[in-house]
Amino acid sequence: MMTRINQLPTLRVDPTKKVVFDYKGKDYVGAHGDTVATALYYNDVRIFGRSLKYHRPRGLYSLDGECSNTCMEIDGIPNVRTENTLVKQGMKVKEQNVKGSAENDMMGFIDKLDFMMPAGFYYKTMHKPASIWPVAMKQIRKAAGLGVLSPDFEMPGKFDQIFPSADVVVIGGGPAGMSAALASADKGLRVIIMESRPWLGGFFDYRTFDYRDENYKNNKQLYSRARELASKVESHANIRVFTHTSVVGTYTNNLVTGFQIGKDNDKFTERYIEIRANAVVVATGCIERPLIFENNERPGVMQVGCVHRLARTYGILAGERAVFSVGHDLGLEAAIDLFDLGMKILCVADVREDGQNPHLMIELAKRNIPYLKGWVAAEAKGGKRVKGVVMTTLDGTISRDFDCDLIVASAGFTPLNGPLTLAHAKLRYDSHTNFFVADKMPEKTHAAGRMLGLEDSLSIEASGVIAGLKAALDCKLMKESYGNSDVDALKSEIDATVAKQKELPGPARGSKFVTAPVKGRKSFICFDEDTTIKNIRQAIEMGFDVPELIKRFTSAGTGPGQGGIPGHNLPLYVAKYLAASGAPPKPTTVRAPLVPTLIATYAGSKHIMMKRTPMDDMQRADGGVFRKIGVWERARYFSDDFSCKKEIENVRNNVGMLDGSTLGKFRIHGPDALKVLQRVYVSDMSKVKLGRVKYSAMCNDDGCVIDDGVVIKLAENDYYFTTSTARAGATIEWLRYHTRFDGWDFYVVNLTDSMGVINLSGPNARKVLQKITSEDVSNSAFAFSGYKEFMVKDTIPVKAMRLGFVGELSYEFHVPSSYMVSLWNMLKDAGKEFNIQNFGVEAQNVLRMEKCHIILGQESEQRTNLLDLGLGFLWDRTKKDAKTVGAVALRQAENDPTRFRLVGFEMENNGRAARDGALIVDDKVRGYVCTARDSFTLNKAVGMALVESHLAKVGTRLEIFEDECGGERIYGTVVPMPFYDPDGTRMKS
Amino acid sequence: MFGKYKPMWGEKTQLKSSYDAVIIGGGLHGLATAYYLAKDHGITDVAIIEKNYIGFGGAGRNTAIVRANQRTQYNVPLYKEALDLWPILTKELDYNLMFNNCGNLNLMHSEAAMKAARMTIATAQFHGVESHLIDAKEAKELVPALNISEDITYPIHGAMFHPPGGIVRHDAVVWGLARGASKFGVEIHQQTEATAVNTRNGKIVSIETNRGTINTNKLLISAGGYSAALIYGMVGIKLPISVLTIQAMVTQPLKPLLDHVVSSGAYHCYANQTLKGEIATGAHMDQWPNYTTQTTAHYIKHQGEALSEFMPCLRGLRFMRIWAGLADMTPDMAPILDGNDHIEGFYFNCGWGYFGFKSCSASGKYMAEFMAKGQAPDMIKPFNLRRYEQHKLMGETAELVTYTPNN
Amino acid sequence: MVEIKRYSPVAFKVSPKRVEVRDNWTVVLEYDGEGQGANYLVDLSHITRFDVQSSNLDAIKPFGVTIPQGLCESNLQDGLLINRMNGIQASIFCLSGKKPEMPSESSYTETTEVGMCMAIFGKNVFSITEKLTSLDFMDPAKKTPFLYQGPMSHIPCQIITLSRDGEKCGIIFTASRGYGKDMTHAIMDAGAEFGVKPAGEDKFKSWLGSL
Amino acid sequence: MSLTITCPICGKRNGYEFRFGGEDKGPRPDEDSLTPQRWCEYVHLNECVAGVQKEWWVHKDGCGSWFTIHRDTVMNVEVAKPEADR
Repeated sequence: MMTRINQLPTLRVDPTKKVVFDYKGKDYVGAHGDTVATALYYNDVRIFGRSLKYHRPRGLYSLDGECSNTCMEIDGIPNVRTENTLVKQGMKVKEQNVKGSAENDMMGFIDKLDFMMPAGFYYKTMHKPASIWPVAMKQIRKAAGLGVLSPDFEMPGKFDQIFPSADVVVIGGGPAGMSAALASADKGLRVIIMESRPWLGGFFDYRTFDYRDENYKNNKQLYSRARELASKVESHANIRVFTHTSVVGTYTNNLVTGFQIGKDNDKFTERYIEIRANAVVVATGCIERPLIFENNERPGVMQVGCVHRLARTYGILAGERAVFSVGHDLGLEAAIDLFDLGMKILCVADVREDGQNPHLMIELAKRNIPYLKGWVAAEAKGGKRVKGVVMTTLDGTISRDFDCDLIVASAGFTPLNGPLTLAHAKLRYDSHTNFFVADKMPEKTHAAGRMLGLEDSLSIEASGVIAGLKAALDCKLMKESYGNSDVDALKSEIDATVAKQKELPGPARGSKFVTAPVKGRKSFICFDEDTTIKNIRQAIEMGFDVPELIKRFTSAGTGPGQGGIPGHNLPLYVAKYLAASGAPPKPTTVRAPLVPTLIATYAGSKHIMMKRTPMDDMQRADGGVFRKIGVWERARYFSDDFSCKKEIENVRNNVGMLDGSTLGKFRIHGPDALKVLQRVYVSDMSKVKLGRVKYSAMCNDDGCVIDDGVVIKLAENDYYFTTSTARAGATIEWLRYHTRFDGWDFYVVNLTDSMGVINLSGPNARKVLQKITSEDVSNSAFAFSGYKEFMVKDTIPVKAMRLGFVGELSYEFHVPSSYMVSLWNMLKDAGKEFNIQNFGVEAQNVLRMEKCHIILGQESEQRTNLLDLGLGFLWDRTKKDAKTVGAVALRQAENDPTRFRLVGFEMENNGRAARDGALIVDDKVRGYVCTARDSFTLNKAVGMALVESHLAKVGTRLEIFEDECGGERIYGTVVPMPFYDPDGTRMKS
Repeated sequence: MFGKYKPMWGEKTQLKSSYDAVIIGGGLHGLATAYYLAKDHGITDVAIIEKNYIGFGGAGRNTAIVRANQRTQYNVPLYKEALDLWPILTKELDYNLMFNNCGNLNLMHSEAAMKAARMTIATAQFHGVESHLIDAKEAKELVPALNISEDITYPIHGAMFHPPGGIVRHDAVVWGLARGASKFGVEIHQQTEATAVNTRNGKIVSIETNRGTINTNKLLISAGGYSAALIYGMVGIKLPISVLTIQAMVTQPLKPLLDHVVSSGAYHCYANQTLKGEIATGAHMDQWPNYTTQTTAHYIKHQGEALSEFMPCLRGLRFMRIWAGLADMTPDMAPILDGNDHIEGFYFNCGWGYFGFKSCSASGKYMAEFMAKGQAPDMIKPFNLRRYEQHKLMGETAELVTYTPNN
Repeated sequence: MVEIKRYSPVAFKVSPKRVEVRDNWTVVLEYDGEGQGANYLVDLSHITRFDVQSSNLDAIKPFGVTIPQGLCESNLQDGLLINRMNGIQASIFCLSGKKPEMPSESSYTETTEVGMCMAIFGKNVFSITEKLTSLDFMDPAKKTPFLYQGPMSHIPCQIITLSRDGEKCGIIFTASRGYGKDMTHAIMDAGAEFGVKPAGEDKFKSWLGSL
Repeated sequence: MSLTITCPICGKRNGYEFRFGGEDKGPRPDEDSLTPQRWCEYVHLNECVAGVQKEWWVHKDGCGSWFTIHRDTVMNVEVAKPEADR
């Protein structure tokens, strides 16, 4: 265990609060506020994992989770970024992708075989002979992948989601972001600020460098300035702060998504956040651009921010003897600060020829830290961790060796442009900052802070204020409700702030792209995928000359680090290699999520939303077996016998009740109501009579049937109609769509859920009905296709129809949903003496099939038209002026002999029913079985099939090919439809 | 051991003023057609005109799934042949396409879906394609990660198991075909944009590009999602196509977990594990036309919700990257392969929707024959454009259409 | 004999303390353990609602109350809440709990049974709704009461914001009746961390009275 | 990408509340002498514009109205009506 410097004012850990966690079966102690990574480092763990391809040892590098090397399994969850995860009491932490341990990995020898694995080597090997490939593939699969997940893994924790609204979203809680948030919020706007670390402060947070305010007075240090801003932000009534919140996506129209990791008191483990804003400020700052040299990822090589933050934020000195190879002032500042904290700095090499902050140069000199201008690290020495470094001049002519345990390496900065590019900013290479900067910003989006290349603290803050004010202006220009009165004042305030910022230092010059003068066999450009600069050269020589293609070919940047390590260097390297072409560096594409995001987090707290009929509870109590059908839960069976024999027989012989509440139900009224019906129904709807039920169908423009149902005329231009369950939700849209150019005056009300529907069917149905109403329901008073409205017990209003879907005497009652249970119970009570029973959807399916009544989607598919189904009698071809939907297609297709026809068939030789979906064939497929069952009623197997028209004649033998028939065919014969009660006596009497 | 690193598909060359055949679109179908024109028909004086770089479009944006369990008898044989071609192409091209024939498991979530699957399976078996209906328990044995409990939005009733399907390394197909075609002398011109098509007396005579005019009597447009706009814009033929954006994503890499491709129509979700260990999973499409390859917050969240339900162990996994491509959808979910009809010498191959990857080898083979002979081979005759005005939709989808026929 | 009763699509897992039978509905006036000052969820599925449609909507004054002119504006007057849904259509909620006579004009349709109806009120209402919908209830461009026609927990709803004022914050919403059970569950789940409680009609009335 | 659509009734909303209803092809053609080609064009064929097009949408999760907007299919954003169309 190391000693922690625990008196620093910048600390974010509380060393007095111990956190005990388990690492590979042993207890380790960290401090409250530690990440898993810092806690392990504090406990002398140096090798965190092994690399994907070569199994090279890897350790802490950036401390911000930009590569997969420090991913571990935590509490059973694979690939957790230890650098971003706070350590918690009792956590179980394990290393990944190692055979043995990360320290002693038996696969480590692969590192020596890299010569066998040039870029794209997979494509050229392992397929000759072909039999070798399946074997090789198995080995590749085993070797690939990082973490392990068990198929029965249950994700612990509570996941949640919020969709807050805001005027301005500020991405990044550093000095620029906080300044922006305050500027917008002070203008009365609703602001949300999102910061990925658990606290606001950004890159001021750990620095003790001098901060001077605009009057160059009140000298303080940067970290205390950060805390001052943070407390203003946190206490501002208009600002909502989300810390420990990573932004993962930004989209057009200012949609921002992210996720927040729950703190100790939060009710969630993680929650998904999706914000629709009116304006966005992006102030995400920079990460460091890795320095490329031999073994540049050896444990003990770290970036400046990593070493500096380990010391200042966590109180841990990363090494005892350090060599710096850097390209920016923050590197110099870190060397000075770390020297003061007790680290031995052997030398600071700087690739820059000039541009250093003179103040820092003096401080370096004061401390006698050797400074090597124009030098760079060429090779890290040491097997499992750094033992030394070879430093050279940029041209490689002079070199010097150092013994050290820490190489602090950082080539420069790279802005975190992700939130801009995801929202479709176009990037341009800027040679002054050596950054990719946004050429064209997304609408109502403003960048601020270091990502613009600014390094001066006042300038950074000012850029934040400007961005915040501009965002405020966007909002005020968008919404009148904010009042346009102060728009002009705001504009001049922006101008004034911009003018003032111009007096401050502008973007700093970025260090040039340099690589150490080495061959690059072990100079890694992408740590996740073990891609070296040598691999990149190979790819380019093979014709892959665009960074995006090189990425695909070499995998560079496709690992869990989301391109954080290679994102900037790859385009720079390619441009340098293809310098002759003169093309500027082209960035690779950044993709969401900007940091890896748990599937559980995306799922949030999604609820399953299903509709239930008013009868739901009662039918469950009656033993209903429910199925989710479309948006509804429906009782499909009422026993475990899925042939539904009892249910069917009871309807045929006694009486049954079915819950038909899911049917679509509508009222259409208004002066043009009839015209609308004429447009969408194929029949002549002017012929619908009061007191009668009219069955008809709707087609689409192809003439294919999309819906069928009944229409009842309530009064002149006032109708009640039903649709199939599946179409209920789309019916009003359909009506309005097909009349959208007509300007008709009509009104539709969706009454689907307001009416429960009870289907009472069977020879005893009338007897049951008679018991609950005094209404005359005799066959003459209430005949087949009749419609009646009456009250039951003077209380329940009922719309009753005489229908016959199942082929028996049958009533359909539409009653207010709240009364449905009562009516059902009354019928059940009344039907007791007739052995009334429930029947479900499947029984209905068989009953109606025996009667050859169709169900859309079962006897039809996308291309089945009205005529194919034999429903041509519904179509009134005389009403051309109605422009009935589907009529044109029906007219054009009606004499086409190649269309399918719906036929009824029975199985030959008393055979069992063919299975639904079986094919009708000869040497080709000629049709298929829609529905077929062994009919208990008819005592034979019957069904309906769609077949080519030459097979449609009664008496035709159908050759049926079923799945798994092993070449054995079964046979049926086309018979007249319907099979049951062909005259309709039962239904009509 | 790997020799020198030389360009895989020829050095960059000058564009000639004339070719025997020109193909607009350096994607899978264009490359495959060029390859077969050269290999099977000796037509090697071919230029592929690619606006971006080869494999820029759908070729590089799919989830690499291959299968032959389509719904109708016209489609099954075509896809079967495409599936059979992967090992053959690996050998012919001497390029490892990494065909992993792990089998596809298409989940069914209702009795009605089981019936629909039965028909598809019967059709497959009738055409000699292996495919079986299995129940939920059997599905779980194949894919232990499945949640076969009742308490999810779409409980799993069973699955259609199609062992010969699997995944192919999509980029390898692009590069392998490009190398193969280029060996025969086909020229691949990247960063070259076709701007106009010139006809005379109803015949193709030349095309204009940003690098000059090319004379040719045979032109194929097979530009994936961009085909419909190009064909209407340059040739004036309107197509029954809606170009939709389709999205897919991958998780962090993982040791082997999924041994088969799993897909679910109800959840609008399909998933497989790549050789690198990532779970690649694709989502539904935005149902309105788009040429954007931007992704949406909506779909990655939807995917999280869906996977959480039917493969809940994946909740512990992280999405790493989402991307989008274009799918040119037809009303009947079947492609349009046509030519030499509206304009002599003009061919087009489009409307593959999201089936463009799995079909490319066979489509290239038959389009090449079509272009070489001027007559559509029997295999692709049914895929003509005129079927829509003849009310003969192909029936690849059974779903009743809603609203307008084009969504 | 079967007793004639009307059932709400919404059921809470708490026992009612006081009930009243009204027009065959068993209306819960108070639940056990309601207390004071919490966030409350009240089932209003029994209150009478109407749909009114006309190409000349401005000429209609339902029960003497004016239909607001502006799209998606609402008007709360004498316990009657009227919401302008579009150019030709308005919804009417009879919040007083009394059932008015159905107007005789054909432009009206009673829609009481079409939807479940609930009120949520208390200081955390909008912290609960932001977990279920992206609709912006705090949009400064809107003046209470106002109507949203949009999704909550993926289900299309009519949501009327009655107050955005501290403890009085509250909304009334309807969704298809069939979603009663799952919608209740979604709201109770989202509201759990804010201690949302089922409450009876009396609690609703006193809130309504305070507005 | 995150489409918002301005509903004439409800204002600007999340695009997923809406359903696309096709390119604007004008009113239904008259049925007399309608050829299969012309019918097919009206029902099935699209211009597939890569750029701004006028198209139909319905606010399915909201007020239910049908209306047209102009949208740039390349960026997937709603745009202002072009001058000629006002």
